[in-house]
Amino acid sequence: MRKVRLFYAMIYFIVLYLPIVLIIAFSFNDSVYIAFPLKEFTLRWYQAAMENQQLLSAFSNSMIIAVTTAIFSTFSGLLAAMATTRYRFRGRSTATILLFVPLALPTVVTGVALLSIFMMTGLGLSLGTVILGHLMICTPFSYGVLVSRFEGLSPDFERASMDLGEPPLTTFFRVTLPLALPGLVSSLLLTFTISFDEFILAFFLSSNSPTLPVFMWSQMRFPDRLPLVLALASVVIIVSSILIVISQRLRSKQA
Amino acid sequence: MRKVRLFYAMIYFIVLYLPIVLIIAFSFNDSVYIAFPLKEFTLRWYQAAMENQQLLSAFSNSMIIAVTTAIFSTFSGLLAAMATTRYRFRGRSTATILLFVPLALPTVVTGVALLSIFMMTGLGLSLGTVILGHLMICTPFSYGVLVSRFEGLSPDFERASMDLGEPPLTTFFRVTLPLALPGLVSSLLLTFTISFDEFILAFFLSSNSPTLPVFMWSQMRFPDRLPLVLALASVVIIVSSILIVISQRLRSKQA
Amino acid sequence: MTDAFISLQSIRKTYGPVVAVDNVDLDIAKGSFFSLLGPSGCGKTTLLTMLGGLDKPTAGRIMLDGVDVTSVPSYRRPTNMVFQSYAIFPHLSVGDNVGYGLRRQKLDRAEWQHRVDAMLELVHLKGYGDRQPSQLSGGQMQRVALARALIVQPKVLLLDEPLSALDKRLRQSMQIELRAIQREVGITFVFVTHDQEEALTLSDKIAVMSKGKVLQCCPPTDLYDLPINREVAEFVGEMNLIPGIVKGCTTETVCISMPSFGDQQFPVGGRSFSKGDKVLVAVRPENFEIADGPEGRELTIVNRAYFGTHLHFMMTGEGLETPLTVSVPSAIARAHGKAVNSDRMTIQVVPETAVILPQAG
Amino acid sequence: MTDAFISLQSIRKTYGPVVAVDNVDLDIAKGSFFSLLGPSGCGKTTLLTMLGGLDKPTAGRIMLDGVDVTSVPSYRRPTNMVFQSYAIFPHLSVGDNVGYGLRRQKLDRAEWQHRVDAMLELVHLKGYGDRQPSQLSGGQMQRVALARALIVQPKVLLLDEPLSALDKRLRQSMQIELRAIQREVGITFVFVTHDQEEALTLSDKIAVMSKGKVLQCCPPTDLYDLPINREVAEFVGEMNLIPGIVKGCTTETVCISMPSFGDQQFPVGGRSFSKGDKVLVAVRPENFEIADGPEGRELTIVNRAYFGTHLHFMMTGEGLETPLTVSVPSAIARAHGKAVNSDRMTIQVVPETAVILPQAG
Repeated sequence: MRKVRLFYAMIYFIVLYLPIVLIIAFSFNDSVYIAFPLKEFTLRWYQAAMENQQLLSAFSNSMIIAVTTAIFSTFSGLLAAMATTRYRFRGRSTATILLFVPLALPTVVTGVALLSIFMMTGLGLSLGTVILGHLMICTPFSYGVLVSRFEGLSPDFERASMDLGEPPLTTFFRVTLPLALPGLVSSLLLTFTISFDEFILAFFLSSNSPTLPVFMWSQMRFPDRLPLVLALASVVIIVSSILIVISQRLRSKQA
Repeated sequence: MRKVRLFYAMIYFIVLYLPIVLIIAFSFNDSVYIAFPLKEFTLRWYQAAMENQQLLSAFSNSMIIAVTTAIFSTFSGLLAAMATTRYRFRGRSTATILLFVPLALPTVVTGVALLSIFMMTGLGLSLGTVILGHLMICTPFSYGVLVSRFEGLSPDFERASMDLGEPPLTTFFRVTLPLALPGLVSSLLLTFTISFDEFILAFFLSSNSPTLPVFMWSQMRFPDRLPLVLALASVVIIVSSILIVISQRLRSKQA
Repeated sequence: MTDAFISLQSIRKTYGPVVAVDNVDLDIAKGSFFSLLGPSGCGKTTLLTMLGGLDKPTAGRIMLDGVDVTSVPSYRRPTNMVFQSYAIFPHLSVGDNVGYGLRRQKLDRAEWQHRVDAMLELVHLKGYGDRQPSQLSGGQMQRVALARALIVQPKVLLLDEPLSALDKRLRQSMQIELRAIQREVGITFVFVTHDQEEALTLSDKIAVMSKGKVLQCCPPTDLYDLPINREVAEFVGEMNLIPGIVKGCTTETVCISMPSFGDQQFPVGGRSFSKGDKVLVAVRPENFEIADGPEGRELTIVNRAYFGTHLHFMMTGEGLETPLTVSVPSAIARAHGKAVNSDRMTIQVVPETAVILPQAG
Repeated sequence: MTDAFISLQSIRKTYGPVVAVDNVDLDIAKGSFFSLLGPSGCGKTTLLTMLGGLDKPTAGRIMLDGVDVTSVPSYRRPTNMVFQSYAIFPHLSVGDNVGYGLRRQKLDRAEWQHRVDAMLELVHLKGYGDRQPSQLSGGQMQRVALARALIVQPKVLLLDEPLSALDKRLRQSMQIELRAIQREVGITFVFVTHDQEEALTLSDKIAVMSKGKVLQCCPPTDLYDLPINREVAEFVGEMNLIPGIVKGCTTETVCISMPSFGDQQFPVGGRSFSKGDKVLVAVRPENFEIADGPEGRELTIVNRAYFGTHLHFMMTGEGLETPLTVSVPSAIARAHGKAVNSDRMTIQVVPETAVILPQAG
């Protein structure tokens, strides 16, 4: 029984990681065709990527959107997590479920709805509209991370601080904030990754300033650009992996 | 402080649910234009949806893919969760992190990689390839749900069963499986929802048998089809919400 | 009554339909070690948090040193609490934890350090100022929590089961230390515990609580020797309750007829009885006498347990609904032979050590 | 030795570099109530799970009723365990829980029901068969776990701190019931506990463990009266350890010079001493005598605690490194005046009740 399971686990990891390995392998392959056997080792796709102005502008759009989204969604998540864990109110568990329902919508639907709203209200499209869309899908994640952090923290810390003479506001800065810190960092990293990787909302809402995933998508029409996309994807894979590992480490440490 | 937070929470929920409310509102609106004021109440978009053959076939594709994905990813997740919680082995926490890393990849990248692999190996595209893609992103969720279930279950139950004379296999069926049941149902519902709502992998890998989100996307080119898409989206919203509420209820009950 | 240092007046606390504290009146003397004793859920911790201002009473008034503090929030109240969880701030060093409450006093660095060091010395943690809380043992955490609360020189120190997380040996030595510190600083301590032994050991006065009410409030010796009713008797130490009926009563003695031990005279002890009252004769296990006197009854041993200094026998006999627990010093038990199960032994009630309680309640 | 019912031979268990059980040899007699006593982490539970086959020893041999069961898995071993967590299957009714182990016997429905009902009656849960585990109290869960293990008629019942989750009152009545059931079914019980009072009360024989080793294995009275070394003495009951040096020794008595109590003669008690040995005179708190005899020493009371039947004094004096704990019956203490802090009191060691231990270890 045990050996069967371990064997299965091995197979599972291989299948899960095969695409990643192939993406990285072909990004160093000196051929526009994605086919075995591999040709010479080359860095030219990376070089091409570095010199592509459209790509660099898409990258900078993605960074602006992801950083802004991470900060605002973490802030919203913090307030929501404090409200639900520090105060008891009727319908608290309902509120928690309601928060997660929008995550269950196909993003195509959310995208269409937001597009209609922005066009209808005459707001138009910009990096700001993408950020608003991303806030909608990232805040529940921030909330989830921070709620589990707050649930692990005894309210006694804040009560002790008040008992020792600190009013609620100073207690927040001297006790609550420092104790929530690992959760805040973890939330920032997670929402940054989600926003950076998101495609559909960005596609619908970004108008003429595409994000990195939208740029990659647009390059798919040209078969000879595939290696360039793979080089780009490899970079994203490495950076995303590092962020997710850091965030998981922080979450397991705080537990 | 408290009132400020509650006020903020209210605003937050309103913003989060505004798109959903608008989608549903306009799906009953007797006009092809998405603009206020609302016109007459109508069910014609729902009727049109019911009669659209392409839509019905996309719906059936989505159902086949989502059901298959849910079953297989839950099975894989079960084996993985048992392996990591019931046996201690070196690198266990590393394995858990590795499982979640693929989730951090932009699905555009995963889609490209899988597309390349399937074309390269001559497998071609079919509903099966979409299912394989969805398994990659759903299994980590199944694993997450089931691991938290197993971690909440004392290994003493299985040890007691063995102590009372049941060998490992009978113990699995008489104790492990019944105890893991709420987690299994929750995992099935969650992965069904994720697969049913997923767009990019389905877009890349579905060839000429589109899923529902891909169908919706394709309709976006025709502005007069928007109300039809909204009617469809409303149905998806309702069904998804019900599934997510059931799944959350099961998860909170098992805790 | 009015000159009490702390005075709780008709305090009531409800959570929705649940009554946590039910019309409690208590007076606590200045400089005393006062304990609230009761099983979990009896409302003792709620009462303590209301004293500390971390919770507001639904009704009633709290007077502290002549001032009405009922609606004063905890951060302006001259009380400090040692939490059951200790609540040592994990992101601050031991020294910063102890000095946490000094911020408002705007001391210079040297004075701050001096005060913190002095307090660490009081709790026997000299030189621990730079350590992190994660490096501390349970007993050390308990002392840091104590030092952190005492440094702001509260008028009252509130302690919420501060010893319950410690193991037996450490708990005993912390009890002694706690009592010593209280004597040294002279602050009024209000101590919450569910451990009757701990309350008996430490307190000047104990209030026994149950279901939100105070049942009895008196010094420890009175609580053990003269419990006011069945509930207190059963909660504080082990107690045998032998049912009986009052047959007659003079100003000095009351004659009680017990189905198990026959008729016996007991001192009245300031209570009043009338003929026909159903009563319980409460006898501590160690207060039975092994003797073949006329009042003795032969009972059967159903269980025998060795507790080191004493042997505990469970005994049944005619007219007894529940077995009696009888504690006999090991030396005396040895003198009476093996005294194993099913052996019979003659014991009697010593009237002077028994308490007569009403059967109801 | 070889005719023991259960025989653990050089059992060793390591987890990586951690030695959980270190070369343990133990013999357990058939039909006895045997306890493994020790603080948490001493290896007692590991030893129990190895007896039950839920864990395999790294080295050594386990003989059960003449058969080597070392590598027999738990589901084929004639032992059953009552888990500390009870591990009542939450998805099965009480009856199905109790009858869980009967599946392999392929009984018909009526016979199955009969066996389950009989077992429920034994543990005083008649009529509870259709209830769900969530409806049970802690004490009832404990009984279901007991019934479920006993129904398969094991040769040995293993109990892993089954009473630790119960409150004090319930624990005492379950102790009595457990002992009664053991007598009724006549099965060998191996009981793990960290509660010395529980072990003393229940057991025929006790093995005291510490850091993976068995320190002493003997009947309860010997354990209390004749501890083999300092660790056992301190773990079982409270013990004062007064340092001294052997001044001389005959076959009958040994003369020990104590800085605190001067020179005194003690019975040798089968041990051997040589002049100059550093020893500890171990005296239970209740074994001091209040007396002004020539052997008496005047000590100062530093703390006084009331324990109902007894007063406990902490006393210091010349030549004492740590304060002595002296327990005096309340009545005797009253006869000696108030005896408050800083008062002086003269006490003496009674040689017959003292045990002489080596200072090391």
